[in-house]
Amino acid sequence: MLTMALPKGRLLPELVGVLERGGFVLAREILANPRRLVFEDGELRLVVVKDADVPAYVGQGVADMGFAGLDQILESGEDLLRVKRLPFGHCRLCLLARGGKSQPPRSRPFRVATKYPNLAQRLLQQRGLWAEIIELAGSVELAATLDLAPFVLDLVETGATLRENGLVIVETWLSVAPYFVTNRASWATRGDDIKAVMDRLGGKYENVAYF
Amino acid sequence: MLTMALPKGRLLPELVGVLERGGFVLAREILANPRRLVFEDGELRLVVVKDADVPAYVGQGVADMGFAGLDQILESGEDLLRVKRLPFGHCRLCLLARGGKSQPPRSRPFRVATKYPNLAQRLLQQRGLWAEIIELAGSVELAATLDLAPFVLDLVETGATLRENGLVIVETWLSVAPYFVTNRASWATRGDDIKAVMDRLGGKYENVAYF
Amino acid sequence: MLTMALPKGRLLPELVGVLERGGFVLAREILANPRRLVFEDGELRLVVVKDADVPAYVGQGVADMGFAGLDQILESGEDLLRVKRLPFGHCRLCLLARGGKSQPPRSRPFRVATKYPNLAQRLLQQRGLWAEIIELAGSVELAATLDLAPFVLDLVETGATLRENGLVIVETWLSVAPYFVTNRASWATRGDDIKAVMDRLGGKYENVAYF
Amino acid sequence: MLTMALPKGRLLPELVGVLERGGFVLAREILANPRRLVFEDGELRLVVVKDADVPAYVGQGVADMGFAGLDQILESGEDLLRVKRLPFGHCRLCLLARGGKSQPPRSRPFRVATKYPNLAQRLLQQRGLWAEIIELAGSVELAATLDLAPFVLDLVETGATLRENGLVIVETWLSVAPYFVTNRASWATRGDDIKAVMDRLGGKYENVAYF
Amino acid sequence: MVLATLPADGSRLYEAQYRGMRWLQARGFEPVLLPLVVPGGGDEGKGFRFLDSDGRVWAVRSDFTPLLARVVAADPEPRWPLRVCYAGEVARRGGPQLRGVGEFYQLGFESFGVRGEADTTVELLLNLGRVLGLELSQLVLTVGHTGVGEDMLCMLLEETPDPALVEMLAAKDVDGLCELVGLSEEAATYLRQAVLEEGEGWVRFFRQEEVWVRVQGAASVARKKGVRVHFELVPRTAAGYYRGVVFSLWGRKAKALLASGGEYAVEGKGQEVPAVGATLSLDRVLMEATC
Amino acid sequence: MVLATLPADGSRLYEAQYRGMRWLQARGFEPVLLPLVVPGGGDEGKGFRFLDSDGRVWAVRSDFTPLLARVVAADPEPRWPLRVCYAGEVARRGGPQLRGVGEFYQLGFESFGVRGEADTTVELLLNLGRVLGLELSQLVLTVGHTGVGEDMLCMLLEETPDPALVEMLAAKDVDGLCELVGLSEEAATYLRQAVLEEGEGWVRFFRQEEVWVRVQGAASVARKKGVRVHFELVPRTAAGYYRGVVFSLWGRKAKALLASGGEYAVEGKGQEVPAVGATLSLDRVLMEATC
Amino acid sequence: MVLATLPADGSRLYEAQYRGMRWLQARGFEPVLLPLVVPGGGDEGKGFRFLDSDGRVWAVRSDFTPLLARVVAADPEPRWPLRVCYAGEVARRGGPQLRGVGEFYQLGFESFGVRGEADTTVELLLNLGRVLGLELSQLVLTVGHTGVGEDMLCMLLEETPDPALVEMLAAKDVDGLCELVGLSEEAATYLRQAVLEEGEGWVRFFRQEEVWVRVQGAASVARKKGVRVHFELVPRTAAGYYRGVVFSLWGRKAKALLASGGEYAVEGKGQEVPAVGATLSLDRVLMEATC
Amino acid sequence: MVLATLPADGSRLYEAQYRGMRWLQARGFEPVLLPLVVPGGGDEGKGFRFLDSDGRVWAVRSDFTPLLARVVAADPEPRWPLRVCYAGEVARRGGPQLRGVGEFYQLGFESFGVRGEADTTVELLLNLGRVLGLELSQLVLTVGHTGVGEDMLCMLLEETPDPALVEMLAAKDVDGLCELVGLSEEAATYLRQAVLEEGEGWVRFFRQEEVWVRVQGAASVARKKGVRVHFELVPRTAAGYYRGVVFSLWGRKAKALLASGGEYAVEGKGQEVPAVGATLSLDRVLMEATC
Repeated sequence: MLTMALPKGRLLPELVGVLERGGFVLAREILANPRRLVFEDGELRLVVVKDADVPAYVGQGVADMGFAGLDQILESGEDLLRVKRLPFGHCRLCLLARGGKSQPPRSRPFRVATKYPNLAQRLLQQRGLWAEIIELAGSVELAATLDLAPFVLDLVETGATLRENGLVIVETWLSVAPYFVTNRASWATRGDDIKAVMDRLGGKYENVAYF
Repeated sequence: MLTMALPKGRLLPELVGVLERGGFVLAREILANPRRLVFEDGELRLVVVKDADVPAYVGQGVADMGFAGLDQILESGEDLLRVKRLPFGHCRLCLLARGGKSQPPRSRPFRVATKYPNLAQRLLQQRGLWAEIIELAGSVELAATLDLAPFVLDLVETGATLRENGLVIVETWLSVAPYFVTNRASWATRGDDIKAVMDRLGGKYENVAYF
Repeated sequence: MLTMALPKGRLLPELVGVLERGGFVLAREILANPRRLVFEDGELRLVVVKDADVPAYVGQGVADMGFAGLDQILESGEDLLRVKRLPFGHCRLCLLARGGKSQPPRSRPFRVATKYPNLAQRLLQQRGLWAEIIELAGSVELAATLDLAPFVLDLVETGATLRENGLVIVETWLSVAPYFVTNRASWATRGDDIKAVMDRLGGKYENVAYF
Repeated sequence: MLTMALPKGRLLPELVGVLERGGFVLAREILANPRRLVFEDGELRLVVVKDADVPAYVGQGVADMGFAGLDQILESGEDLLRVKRLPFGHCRLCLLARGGKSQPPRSRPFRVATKYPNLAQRLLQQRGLWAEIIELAGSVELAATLDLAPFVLDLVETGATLRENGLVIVETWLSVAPYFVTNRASWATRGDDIKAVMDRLGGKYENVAYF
Repeated sequence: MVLATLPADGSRLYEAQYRGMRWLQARGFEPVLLPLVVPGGGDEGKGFRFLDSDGRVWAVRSDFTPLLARVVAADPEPRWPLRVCYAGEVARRGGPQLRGVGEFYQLGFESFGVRGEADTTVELLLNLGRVLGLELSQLVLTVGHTGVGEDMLCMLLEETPDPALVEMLAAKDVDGLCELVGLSEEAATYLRQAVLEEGEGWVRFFRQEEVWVRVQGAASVARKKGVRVHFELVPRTAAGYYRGVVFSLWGRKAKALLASGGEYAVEGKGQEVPAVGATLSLDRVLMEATC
Repeated sequence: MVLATLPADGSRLYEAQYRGMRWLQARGFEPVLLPLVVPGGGDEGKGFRFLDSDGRVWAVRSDFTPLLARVVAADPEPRWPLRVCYAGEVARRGGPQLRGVGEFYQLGFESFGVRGEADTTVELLLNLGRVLGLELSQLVLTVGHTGVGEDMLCMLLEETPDPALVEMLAAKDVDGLCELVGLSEEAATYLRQAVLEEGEGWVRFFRQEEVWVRVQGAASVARKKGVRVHFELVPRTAAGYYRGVVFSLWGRKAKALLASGGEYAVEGKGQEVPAVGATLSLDRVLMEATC
Repeated sequence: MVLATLPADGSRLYEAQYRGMRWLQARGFEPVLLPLVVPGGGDEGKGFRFLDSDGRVWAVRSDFTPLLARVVAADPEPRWPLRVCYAGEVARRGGPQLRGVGEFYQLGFESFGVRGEADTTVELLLNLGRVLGLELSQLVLTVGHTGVGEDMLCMLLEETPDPALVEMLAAKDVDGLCELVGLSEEAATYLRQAVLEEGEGWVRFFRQEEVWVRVQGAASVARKKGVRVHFELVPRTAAGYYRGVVFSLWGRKAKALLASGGEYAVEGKGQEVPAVGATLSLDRVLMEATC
Repeated sequence: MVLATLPADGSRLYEAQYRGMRWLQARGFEPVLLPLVVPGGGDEGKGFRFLDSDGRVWAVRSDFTPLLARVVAADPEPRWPLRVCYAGEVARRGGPQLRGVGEFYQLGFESFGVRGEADTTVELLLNLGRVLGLELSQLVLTVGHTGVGEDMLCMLLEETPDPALVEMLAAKDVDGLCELVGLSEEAATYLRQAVLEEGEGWVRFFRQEEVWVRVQGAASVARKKGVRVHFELVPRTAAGYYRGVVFSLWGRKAKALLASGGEYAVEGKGQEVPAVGATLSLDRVLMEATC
C-alpha cells in the first residue's frame, strides 16, 4: 500500500478533486471529516498534514508521495523528487520593503523577516548578501510595517496584501508552484506504483497534459 | 504610546475580554475586523500576530508588551520579562510515545518530532539525552502514529488527542501558562506606563488578584 | 645484544672510565677513535652521539639505555625511565637577566632566549608566565648582553660565565643531573640484562652506592 | 656603529681573513681570543655566535649584518636579505638513505632524521611528501645506519661521510652556500654604511668580483 | 558581528571615544589597551572562541571588564588604587538584539583597590554620558545588588534554590515562582514587591536593610541629577562577574541599554581586591543622543 | 554521528564484515586499511572538518572511495590492475536520513587500472549482497551515466547549463525546466522520458546511443539475476567523483539505499587511471536482510 | 595519524580482528560498535579535538575503553554483569612512538559489574594473544596497582605529594626523589626496591600487603603460562581511568607494548559499577607475531 | 597577540590615534569602522582563523586595508572618489618580530577611485608622521613598483619565473639567481643594480622607464622634505594586494618599519577601481618618536 501526504491548507479542496477524478474515492472522506488526519482503503493511505510538514513526511519516507509547494520543499532541505508540477496555485517569493526603500545594503548586515529562514539563508548567500534573519510564523508583511525588519522575504500572489501594507517588491527571487513529490527510495522501489497513481490522476502518464 | 502584541490564536477572545474590561475599548474592533492586524487609538497600539511571533515582537522592542505562552517564550529564545502569569489557558509540555513505549534510550540517539525545536534541544540537554529533532508545523501526534519519530514533544491539555492517537505521556517536562510579557528596555524606560496598563487590566496592580 | 647511547660531550671521559671500571673493555676504544661513532663486541654496542640526541636514541628504542642530562631528557619530550642518577656533573637551570633586572612581567609577554625551547615553554606555563621564546644554539648569555632578549633560561654551573657577562640569577627553575636512562619497552623486555649492566657499572645493584 | 654577527664554526678563519684584508683590524683579535664573543672598536662591533644563531641575531636586529649558510637562513625562518653570496664553502642538502633504498613512499608517512626540522617540513611539503621528522643535533648519518629513521636530510660536501656510513643520495634538494646577510630594517636605515662595509670587504661594491 | 559603518557614523564614534577618554583621563583614569585575542576561554555564550592545535581554547575580546580584571590580577607588583579607562571594539556572535541595536564599541573605566565607590561611579557615568551628548532627563537607571534574589529564595525555601528557580526570578516570573514553591500569601506579596516594584516592605521582610542602604546611595546620586531610578532584582547568575551594587543605564529615546557597571572583585596575590567600574556601549549612546 | 549499537547488532555487523571481506579476498581483492583523520579537506557537506593551528583543514573519514583514490593516486610505483577491498566506519554530521536509516559502516571493493568493468562490478555487488543475506528479488538497481543530463541541457540550450537548471534536473523537476527553458513540445517529451522513464526514444533524440549501450550492459547483468532495474539520469554534480556508468542498489523491504558505485578515474603519475567499484552501507544491508 | 596500509597487512588485520572477535564471542563477550566522533572532550593529550559553532568540544575516537565506559554509564536499564568486546580504529595525533610502532587498530573486551576478575582477565588476554599468533614465551607482563606510589609518597611526606614528585615516580627517578624529599636510608632502600625491583621488603614497610596479594594473583596466572612477569609501580595520574590492578603486555621480539588493561569503575545510576578489561593494539600484535 | 600595555603607553596611543584621525578628517578623509571578525578567510599566514560548524572559515582582523577593500568592493552604489581613514587594533599570531617591535594598532587612510596619487599619498603620510611626532630627517622611505622584478626575470628567462626564483629576488639573492639562471655578465650587472642599488642603468636595460618615472615621482616628494629615499625591488608575491607604486617608511632610531602603503585596485560592479593608501603601525611610530 502506498502512502500519500496531502497539505491541509489552501490547495486541499482542489487536490481532493484531482484525487476523486482519478478514481481515488477515499479522498471524498477528507472534506467530510475535517478533524481526521489519516484515511485508508486497501490500496492507498492518505495523510493530511500541515503544508510545511509534507516535505518531512515524504522525505523521511513515511509517505511515498505527496503534494508540496516549492517554497516548502526548499525550506525543508529534504531531498525530494519533484516529478510533476501542478498547473495551478503558482506564485512568487519576493524580497519586499516599505515603499521607497531601494536595494538592501551590501557592506553591512541588514534584517530580513521571513517564514523561510533556511531558504532565505540560501538565497541571500547566492546573492552575496549578509543579513540577520528574523523568523516569523505569519503576517510577515507586518514586520516591515512595524519596523521589526526593513526587509521581508515572502510569497506574493496577487500583490493585494502588499498594497494594503504599503510594501513594494524589491526583487523576485523564486517562482513557486505546487509539486507532486516523492522520495528517492520510494521512486526506486515503488516507482511503477507511483507512476500508476500519476496516470490515474492526470490521464495517461505519457501524455503531457495530466493533472 | 505603548504597543501591545496579541496572539491571534485560541486565547484571543478571552484576551479581548480582559482588555475591554480594563477599559481599552479599542480591543472591541479586533474581533469585528478579523483581517486587520493593527489597531490604534491615541493611547495604545494593538498588534495581532501569530502566537509564535509575539515573543519576537516584544523581545525585539517593536511591541512594549504582549501575551505569550511559556512554550512560545522559551522556544523563541528572546529575553522577556514574564511580569504576570494569566490564570487561564494552562497546559503541559510532555514527551509522548505510542502506547507501550518506555523511557527514551540513553546510549544512542533517538528521534523526537516537535513544534519546538529550540526548546526541545534545551530540555533534552538538561536531561542528558541525545536526540535528532524533527521539526513539524502541526499534528505532531501523527508523527508517532505514522512512525516518523518514536517520540513526540508536544503540549497536552485534556489528553483527549493523546487517547485518540494511542499515545501515552512518558514524562511531563514543563508546565505551560500564558504570560503578560515585556522586554527589559521597555520595562526600564516605560515601566510605569506598563504597570498602569496592568493595573487597568487586573484591578489594582498591588492586589494579587488582577486579571 | 644491548645498545647503549653515550653523549659526545663534556661527560664522555668520565663515563668511559665508569664503563671500563665495570669491565666493559670496549669503552677503551672510544677515546682512542674520536671519529668513530659505533663500537661493538658480542655483548654490547656503544653509540656515541651528541648530548642532545641521547634521549631520541633511547626513547625511540634504537638504544636500550644511555646517559643523558635531565635538561636534555625533559627538552626532548621522550618518555624515558631515569633509573639511576649519576653522582657527578650536577648544575641548575636558571632564569637569568642582566644585573638590576627584577622579576619578569606577568601582564604582558616578554622575550626569553634559551637552548631549551620545549622545556622553557613548559616551565613558563607552570609559572603562569607568557613569553616569546627565542631559540638559540649556544652562547645564550650573549643574548641578554646584546639585548636580543631581556631574559635568558640557561644552565648555571659555577656562575663564572654569569659574572663575566654581567648577568644575575632571577630564579632557579630546575636542578639538573646526568641520568642513566632506559625506555619502557627495553625495561620491560630486557630489564634483567639492563640491571646486570647497572650492577657491573656500580657495584652490586642492590647496594645504593653504585656508580 | 654597525654590528656584525660571525659564525663560530668551520668558516670563521676564512671570514676573519676576508675582514682583515678589508682593513677591519679588529678581526685579528677574534682568533687570538677564542673565548671572547664580542669585539668592538669605534666603527664596528663583531659578535661571534654559533652558526645556527647568526640568522636570529641579524633577523631580530641585534646585528645589522652577518655571515650565514643558506641552510641556517632557511631553517631559522628569519626574513633576511642575502645581499652577497660567498665564493667558498658550497655544499648540498640531500635526502639520504642506506644503500639500496629507493624513493620515499608517497601513500604513507615515513621517518626522516635531520638537523633542519623546519626546512625539512617545508621541502617535504613542496614535494607533497608526508613524513614524521626526527630532530637530531648531530651525526645524522648514524640515524640511518642504526635504523632510527630510514631517511636522512643532511648536508653533503665531499660525500666521504656518506660512503663511510653506507648511505646513498636519493635526491639533492637544495644548493647551499654561505651568504653575507642583513635585515630589512638595517638595509633601509643603514644601507649605505652596510654597502661601504661590503665594498671594503670585496673591493669596489660595483665590481662583481669582491670577496 | 561588528559592522562596517558609514563614514558619518565612524566620525562620530572616533570623536566620542576621544572626548570620553580625555574626560576620564582628566579625572585620574589612565588609558590602557587590552588584547584582541586571548588564550583560555572567555565568555562562552556570546563571544567567538576557537581551539589551537594543542587543544587550548582562545577567545576574541567580547567584553573589556573581565579582560582587564585578568590583567590586573596577574600584576605581580600592583599599586592600589588603580584607576584605568579604555575604549575599543568587541566582537560578539549574532543573537537577539533589540531591533538591530548591537554593541561593538565599548568605552569604560574601572577603579581597583577602592571600596564603597558605587555612588561615585554612577555619578561619573552620568557625567560622562552628558559629555557624550546624552540628555539626563531622558535616562533611566536601574540599580540593584547581586544575590539579593537568591538570598530571598534561600529564606523562603530554607535551602539553596535550583537554577530553574533563579531563572524564573531573572525573568520576573514571580507568579510561576509563587505557585511552584508554594509561598504563603505574605511572602508572595513581599516577593512580588521586590521583583516588580520598589515597595520597601520587602526590605525588612527579607532582612535586606544593609543592601537597601547601599543601593539607595547609588540611586540618590542619579535622582539628584534628574535621572529616573528603579530598583532591580538581579540574580547572581545574571550578573556575570559583578558582586555587590550593580546598575544599568537606559535611554528612553532609543529604548536601549546604554551602559552597565557595578562592584566586583579581582583575585590578586592571594587576596581579593575590591573593584568598581562602568562600561558604555558607545554605538548605542550615540544612537540615543541623536534620536 | 555514528552510534553505539546494541550487542546483538554489533555481532551481526562484525560477522557480515568478515564474511564480506573474506568473500572479496577469495575473488582477488586485497584488503586495505585507510586513515581515520586526513589532512586537506574532504567532503565539505557531510563530514566533520576542523582547522589545525596553521590554518590547515583536516577531515574525519566520511567515505572510503575518495580516500582510497587519493592514496592510489599518490603511489609512486603503481601496478595495474589493482583490486582492493575495505570495511570500516565512517563519520557524518547529522542530517536528513530516511527514518533514521543512517550509514556508518561501509564495506566495498574497487578496481584500478581496468576499463569497461561496470557490468562485472554490478555482478560482484549482487553476489556479495546475496552472501550478506539480501534477497535479490527484493532489490532494485538504478543505473545511469554521469553527465547525460547536462549533455541534454547543453543541446537544448546550445550552451552550458547553469547550476540552478542542473539542480532542477537532479530533482526531476522536468516541468519547471521545460517552462523555464521554453522547450519545443518534442524536446520536452523526450526530456521527460529521459528524466522520468526509460522510453528509449530520447536515446536517439539526444544522441546518447553509446552511453545507452554501456548502461544496458550493466543493467542486463542485474536483470538476469532477477533484480529489477531502472534507468536513472544522474547529473555530474550529484555524482560526486563518479564519471561514467553509475548505479545504486535499493532494498524494497527497508525502502533504503543499500549500496552505490560506478566508474571514475584516478590521476596518477600524469595519466588518468580508470577505476570502478562499489560500496555497501553494511548497517542498511543488515536492516534490509532482517526486515 | 592512522596510515594506509599495504594490502598484505590489511588482510592480516581483518583476519586477526575477526578471529579475535569470534573467540571472544564464544567466551560470552558480545560485540559492540562505538561512535567515531563524540561530543564533549575526550583525551586532551593525544586525540583530535575540535569546536563546533556553539563552542562545544568534539573528539575523534582515540581509545575504546573510556568511550565504552561512558556508554555503559548512560544506560538507564543496565543488567550486570555485562561482557562486551570491540574492534576498530582509533586516531591519534603524531607523537613520539617507538620506531614508528603506532597504534591504530584496537581489539579488546571489558566486563562490567564484576569484581576481582583481574586474574581471569589476564588469563583471557594471554589466551587471546596466543590465538592471534603470539608466542607466550616471548611475552613479558608488567603488573601493578594504581596509586601505590602516591600512597608511599604520602606516608613518606606525611602529606599529599605534588605533581612534580609523582612525575619523578613515573620516570622511576628514585634517586632524585630521595634527595629532594630527604629520605632516611631505610625508606630510600625500600622505595628503590618498590620502584625498580620486586624485592618484597617494601610491601610491609609501606603496608601494601593487600595490594600485593591482588597483584600477585594476576601475576601467577601469567607465570603459570610461561610468561615473564614484573611488578610495576604505576602512579594514578599515569593510569588514566584505571583504578586497581593494572597490567601491560610487552613483546620481546618487537620490543613493543602489545596490550594493556586493568580494573576501573563506571558511574551508573548513582552507584559505582566495578569493571575490568584489556585492549590489544592489533597492529603491534601482528608485528610481534611476525618478527 | 596584542598585549596589555602600561597606562602610560595607552595614553599616548589614544592621543596619537585621535590626533591622527582628526588631522586626516580635516584633509577630507572620513573615518570608518570595520569588523573585528569576518567570514571567509583573511590572511592565512599571520592572522587568527577558525571554522564554524558549517565548515566555513572566519578570521580575526589582521590588517585594515584588505578588509576595507572588501567592504568598498561590495558597495552597490559607490561614489568616487571615496576617501576614508581608520584606526584600531589588529591581531596577529606570534612570529619573528624585530626585537619585540610588534604591530597591533594601525592608523591609516585610503583613497578609492583616484589614479596617480602615489606622490600625494606619500606626502600625506610624511605630514601625518610629523604630526605624530616623527622627525623627518630620521626617516627613510623605500619606494618601488610591484612586479618589476618578475618582469625582469621574465625577460631574462623568456618565460614566467617559478616561485623559488621570485623568492630569491625577494631575499635579494642576486648572486644565487645569476648562477642558477646562468645570466650573461651584462644582464647580471644590471640585475644586481636593480636589486641592490639605484644605478639607473637597469631602467633602460629592462625597459622600465615608465615605472621609473612613477616611482621617482613619489620619491621626489619625500626627498624634498629631507627624507632619505631608496629604490626597492618588490616582487608581486611579496606585495600582498598592492599593484603599482608601493612604499615603506622606516625609522632610523627604532630601526623599524613604521608604515607602508601603495597603489592597488578594488573590484567593484564589474570594473576595477584604482585605489591608493598608507597604513601606520601606531605603536611603532610612538616607539620611534620617543627613542
